[in-house]
Amino acid sequence: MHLKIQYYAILREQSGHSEESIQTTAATPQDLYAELRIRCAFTLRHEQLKVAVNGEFAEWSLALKEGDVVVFIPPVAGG
Amino acid sequence: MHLKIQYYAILREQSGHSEESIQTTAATPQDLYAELRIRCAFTLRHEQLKVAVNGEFAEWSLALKEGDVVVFIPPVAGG
Amino acid sequence: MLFRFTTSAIDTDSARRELLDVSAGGYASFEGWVRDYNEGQEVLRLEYEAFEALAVKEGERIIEQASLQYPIKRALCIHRVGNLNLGEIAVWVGVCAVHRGAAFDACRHIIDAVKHRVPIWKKEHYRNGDSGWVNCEHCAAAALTP
Amino acid sequence: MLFRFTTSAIDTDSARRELLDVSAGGYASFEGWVRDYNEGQEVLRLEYEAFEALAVKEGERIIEQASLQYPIKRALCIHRVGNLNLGEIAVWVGVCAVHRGAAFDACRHIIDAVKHRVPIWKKEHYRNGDSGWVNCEHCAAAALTP
Repeated sequence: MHLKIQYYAILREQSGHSEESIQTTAATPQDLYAELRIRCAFTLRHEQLKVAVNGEFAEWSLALKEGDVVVFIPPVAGG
Repeated sequence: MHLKIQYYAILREQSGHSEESIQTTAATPQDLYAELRIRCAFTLRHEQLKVAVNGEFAEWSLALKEGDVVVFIPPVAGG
Repeated sequence: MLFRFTTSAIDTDSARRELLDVSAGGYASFEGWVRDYNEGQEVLRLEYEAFEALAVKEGERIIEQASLQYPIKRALCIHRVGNLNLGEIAVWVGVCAVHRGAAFDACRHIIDAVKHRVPIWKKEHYRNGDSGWVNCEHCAAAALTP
Repeated sequence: MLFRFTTSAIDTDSARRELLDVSAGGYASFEGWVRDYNEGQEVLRLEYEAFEALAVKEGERIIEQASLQYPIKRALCIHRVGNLNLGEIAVWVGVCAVHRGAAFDACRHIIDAVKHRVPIWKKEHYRNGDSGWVNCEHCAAAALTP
């Protein structure tokens, strides 16, 4: 399955890019983050993040589909 | 005893002036207001007012002295 | 000076600049606007009148008390007097603090206290031709009732 | 639009004008300022970054919820992104209502929710040469502790 992943803030810096398209067998955002965390050496655990799929907040157990856009959301600090 | 009295807002309108000097035997602001209330037909009772003497809030039972400046303060409505 | 009167339109931008402080992270402000309706009457314009000498003292006391009660950096209140039209600013309060909670709390404390304690009076002029001193006509009427 | 981003300085005067309403008697606003000190470090400048598409949706939801929860007339929030210097405005919230209590309550509710729920991140650059993503470096460090 092909997915697009966008990175912001600390995840952007640790991954080294803002966006990438990947080929994965990860069935859920939680599986996907586990895979990426090893590859990118992300310091944050998934329990510290939220996840958005196709521009809306999503559950970690959501079934990912071909072409989904996934964004992992580090702890926010607006204002 | 001579006193100066300043009037604001509804008391200014009901008395017909902003300021007057009077000769009175009133010993306290409460006595003074009772005297003025009859003369000026003030609608407010003294319990609805505060009083200031010489630019500071004062007690109704304060002993007035020659030359005091007395201001009766109707219910406020700033803001 | 922490509290002052003005007879012309309140310049909120300039007032705000007086509070700038690089050690403050939060700034809360309040404006009282002249609105078109009060207690069932259509309002056309307002008159504000103050016993200015005492009002400034009392206003400054309010802000000093708020500064002791809340960890704020700076605060200022400006009140308009004279004739005001609909939509104009009757009163402005600005407060800055390291953290936003104190800025909000102090700003609200100041405007509440100003409305309750400072000798300022407001006369409303209504569309139907009537007018009245707010908080005075009703209680005067009540006073006439035995 | 009730929530938006800007890459240039927030024009608070113009933002405020968007909220003018002659039926409103109270207007409360909040500004988050870049301050020179945070958690024991001297701050020189900040960077804000947002996941803008979702942030705008979430920001608008916050303001719609506040409008249901409090009797307000209008509300608006503008958040800055990019590089900010000390003293600049990072976020602005304005709310008007018939009565001041609702304006204060809604304004505070909105800024609290924006800080907790909207996907915006802040990187602080310190005088000692370090930098860090607020709320991320500490918890990342904690995550590495077994």
